[in-house]
Amino acid sequence: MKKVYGSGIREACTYLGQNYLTVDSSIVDDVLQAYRDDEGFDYLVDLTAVHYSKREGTQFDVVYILYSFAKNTRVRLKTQIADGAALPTAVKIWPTANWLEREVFDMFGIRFEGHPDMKRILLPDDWKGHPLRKEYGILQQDTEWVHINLGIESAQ
Amino acid sequence: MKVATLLRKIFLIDLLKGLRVTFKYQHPKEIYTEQYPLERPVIAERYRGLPRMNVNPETGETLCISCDLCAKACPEHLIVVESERDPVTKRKVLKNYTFDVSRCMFCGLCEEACSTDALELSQDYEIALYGRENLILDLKRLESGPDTTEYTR
Amino acid sequence: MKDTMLETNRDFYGEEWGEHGPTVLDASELILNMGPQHPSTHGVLRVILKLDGEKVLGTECVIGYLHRGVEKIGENRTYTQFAPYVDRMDYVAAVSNGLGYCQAVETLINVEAPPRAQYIRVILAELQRIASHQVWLGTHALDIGAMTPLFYTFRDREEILKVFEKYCGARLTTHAFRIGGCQYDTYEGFEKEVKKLCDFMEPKFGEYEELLTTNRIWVERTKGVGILNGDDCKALGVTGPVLRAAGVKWDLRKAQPYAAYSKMDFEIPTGENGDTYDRYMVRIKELHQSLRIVRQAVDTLPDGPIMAKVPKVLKPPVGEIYHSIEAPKGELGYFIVSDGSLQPYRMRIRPPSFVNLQALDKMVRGMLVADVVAVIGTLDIVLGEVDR
Amino acid sequence: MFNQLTGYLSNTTQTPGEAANYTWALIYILIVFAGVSGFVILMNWGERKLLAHFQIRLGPMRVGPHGLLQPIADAVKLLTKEDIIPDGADKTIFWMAPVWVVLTGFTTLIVVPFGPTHAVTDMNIGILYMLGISSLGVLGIIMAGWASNSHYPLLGSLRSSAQMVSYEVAMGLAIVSAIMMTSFTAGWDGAGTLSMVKIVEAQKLQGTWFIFKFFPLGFIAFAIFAIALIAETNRAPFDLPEAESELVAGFHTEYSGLRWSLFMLAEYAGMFAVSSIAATLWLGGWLRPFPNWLAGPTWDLAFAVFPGVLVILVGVAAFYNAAKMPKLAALKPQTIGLWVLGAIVLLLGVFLASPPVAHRISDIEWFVLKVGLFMYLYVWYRATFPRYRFDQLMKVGWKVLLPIALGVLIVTGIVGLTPDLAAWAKGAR
Repeated sequence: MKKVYGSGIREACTYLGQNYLTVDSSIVDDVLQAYRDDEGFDYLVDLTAVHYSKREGTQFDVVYILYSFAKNTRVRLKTQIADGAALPTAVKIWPTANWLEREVFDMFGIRFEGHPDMKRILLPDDWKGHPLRKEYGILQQDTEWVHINLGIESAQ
Repeated sequence: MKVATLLRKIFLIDLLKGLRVTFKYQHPKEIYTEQYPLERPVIAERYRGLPRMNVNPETGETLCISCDLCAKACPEHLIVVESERDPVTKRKVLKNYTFDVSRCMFCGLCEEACSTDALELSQDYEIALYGRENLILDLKRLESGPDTTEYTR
Repeated sequence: MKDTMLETNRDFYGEEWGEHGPTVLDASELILNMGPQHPSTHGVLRVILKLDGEKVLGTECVIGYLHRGVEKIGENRTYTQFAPYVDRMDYVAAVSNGLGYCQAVETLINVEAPPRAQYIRVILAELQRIASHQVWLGTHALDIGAMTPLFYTFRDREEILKVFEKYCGARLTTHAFRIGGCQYDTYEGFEKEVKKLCDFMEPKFGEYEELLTTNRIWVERTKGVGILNGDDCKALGVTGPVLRAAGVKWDLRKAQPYAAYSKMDFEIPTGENGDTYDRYMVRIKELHQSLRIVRQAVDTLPDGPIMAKVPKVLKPPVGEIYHSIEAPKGELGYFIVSDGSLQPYRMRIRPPSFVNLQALDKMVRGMLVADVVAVIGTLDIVLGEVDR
Repeated sequence: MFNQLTGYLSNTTQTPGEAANYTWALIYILIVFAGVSGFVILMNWGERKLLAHFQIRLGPMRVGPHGLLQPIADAVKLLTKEDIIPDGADKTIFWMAPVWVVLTGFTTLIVVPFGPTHAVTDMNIGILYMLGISSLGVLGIIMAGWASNSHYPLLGSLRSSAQMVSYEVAMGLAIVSAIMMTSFTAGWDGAGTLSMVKIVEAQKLQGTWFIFKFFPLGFIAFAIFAIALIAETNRAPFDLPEAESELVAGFHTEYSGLRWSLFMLAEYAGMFAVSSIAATLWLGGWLRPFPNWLAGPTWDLAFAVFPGVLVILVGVAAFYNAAKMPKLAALKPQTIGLWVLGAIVLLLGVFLASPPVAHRISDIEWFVLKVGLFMYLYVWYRATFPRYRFDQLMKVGWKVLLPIALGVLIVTGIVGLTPDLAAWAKGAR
């Protein structure tokens, strides 16, 4: 199940019956490609991120959830990157990643290199801030944007 | 088989079948519409509607013991329980209780949290009012129930 | 906002689309803004169509008009408190959302709901699937121009909603399940009523079919429209009836059974061509299969408690889990990261509609405007779930 | 003048136009205009009510008894609505389009034969005139679509024009086969006619409605026309130009208030006009059913009174419903309204059924009944069928209807000429 990829693989374990694998951000592309081609994980279930604001250096966990129709198993692939760093895109491996990566960019501000259309998806294009980061409060909003575009003081 | 399909196609059987269904439903007894203010729907017993504070039917005192569990359970934090400690009995006494129905999503978590059956989501569903501020209910309105609405055209 | 839209989509719109809209009427290409206020984009979806006459050259979806930040809310509510919010994502299938969420949290805290609760969950979730498919059928038919099925399906769905109301007190945003089981036990006469409901439903499905299945207009409008084959589906992550219509026999209820589905006997209907007609047929067959499951579950409904032992204050251990269920629209997944506190550290929801909507562009390229409407309908999207 | 006014009352052979009786022609124009407008109002209510019943709904119920005053309420609403002309619209054409559509819609009606003498005029090219004018209506639609300077109306109007052009061919061929049938009338020496009145007379003389002539040829031609007329009036399942779920509202997306209501008026007037062509050509126009089977003056009287009796029945139904109304204070005005309505309808029915009146105008009543049948079909189709796609619509028009119409035309000609041919062959031998 777990493949040896040199020192890139940090951790591979099972929690509550669910397998996951932590890899270095530099080899994420190769591992994903290998998973699809060699292991038959032909379905990218989800692509998301988690923000660990208290962690030094690599603040973000980007999570890929893969599924194989043939084996009926799911695997989670995690990689850690720093704020402002970019990851290679997975669009060329699974087209699904297109909107999912856009959503991650929208919500966390993580860029994906080589993505065909890297822009916000759920929020307005010129919105400031990335709401799912931990420092972004739940009542916080881009007041300036709301004021200009909606003509009201607050959307709440 | 082939001929049958062809014949069916020529004689528009597929279309006539659909026409029959709609024709059948023309009968006035099939009408499903409820003439709302005249006919009122039957509300299920468990329906979660406008909140109500129950009082002890004998003494008229509130059943609320100001435990604050409902306020803690509420996902929208819209319940405010104001209480003070009675200097004599050392028990919490309810001073005021506000329930902001304008933000309520009627999930029923407060009702479940209540340990004395004081707070209850009643079966009143006609809760539209003029103005949001009228939807913030205080203890008095929660106990007296909603103002009954009469429909006269 | 409009201007910035144009700015970022300069290459999509072409240069002649200036600041004030199309001053030059280009004879070769037409940009058509479908939505966000449009009768058949099922809410507030905005599709920008690039047309040649009526032929679609390309599309771009603009979503987010209904974004409410459900994931952020999830990080700021306790596990119990978040449950009613998930009902509001896919609001035509609230029970399924709640089921998925409760299952996910139960996996996280390693608790299993008692059998009776599992069965009740299955019954309600399948009734909800029927209701959701009925809403889909009605609106889809309306998109294609048949008005009447909408009213028939909504009438029949009403009976299901009545059962929901009696069971849990709400019709649409039910909040039917709690973590660890169900809050409510069945009411008196529940089994009888559900069985009666099944008997009532069966002939109604026949009526929908009489109105549509063989109708030549319906067949012409749907056959060969919006084809998506199995490989495309997998690559685009499309799940649910859309995937099954492409011939892939995959259903999470069978592949990774949850609740009491492992004890149920049912089939997975599949299509062959992956066109709109097949998707219609798959969903119609699913209606029958759902009835079958409901009947079985009601017949074998076990006695016992409905709530497992779950602490009043829910504090899951540190860890993360992904759990998904087969919602009426496809795979609905919850990825929950717990840091050991009262609230989830990260609450990711994998909505089927969001991922399925991505396939729109591939499905409508080269088709006509009328097909765009049919394809949006056949994808069965709910904008509450797309935008969350 | 006075002579003109009274003289015509006893005239039972000519339409006012033919008799050059301008006063009565004017009166007829007004009657037709008012009558069709009233019909549109009634139809507006009727369609909503019928459609609602097909769809297990109630339809309008609140304004007046059973929502009968709803069209009037709607009309008031539409008239008082703000009249919006889009910013980039071509104002002149935008203004002209609805007027044009209404004009063409109503102009066609002057040759419609409500009875042997009840038409504004009878042209010898009546049917041609009707087709010609009604196809001019598409110009108004294109004008509306173009002038709105918006994409949806533009697409809608283009669809409309293509649709009208292609369905007119099949429609025309079906009409030709009916006209051909008129030429087989004994004593007309093989000369057919294009006059609307004469076409009905031909059916009277031949003793059969053309729908039953050379069965099933007449029926097929009628069916083709029945399909084409739905397409011609842009009604479901051929309502592509206004395809609500695709093009929002098609060519009248940008219209509001009065202008929009003009489009609706024109649509219903167009429906009336096209249905009246169908009724004239195949259903025997003003002729009563079963002229041969149930002949004789008694039956004549019975059939003349019949429409009036129908109206009386409607009145009775109104009374019955009024008696059945729930006794609620809120419903009192409605109940009273229903009683009054029942009384009015009953009186109208008695008036229509009284033999002198019935004899004079029963043909009008029969004609309107036949057109009403088409209206019912319109609504029934709309309630049942999905909408065709644009290319499929074209396919049906050109690849299905047109060949069949051509075939029917040829076969009709051959069948019709067979007796002559046989006679000729005999003579030649």
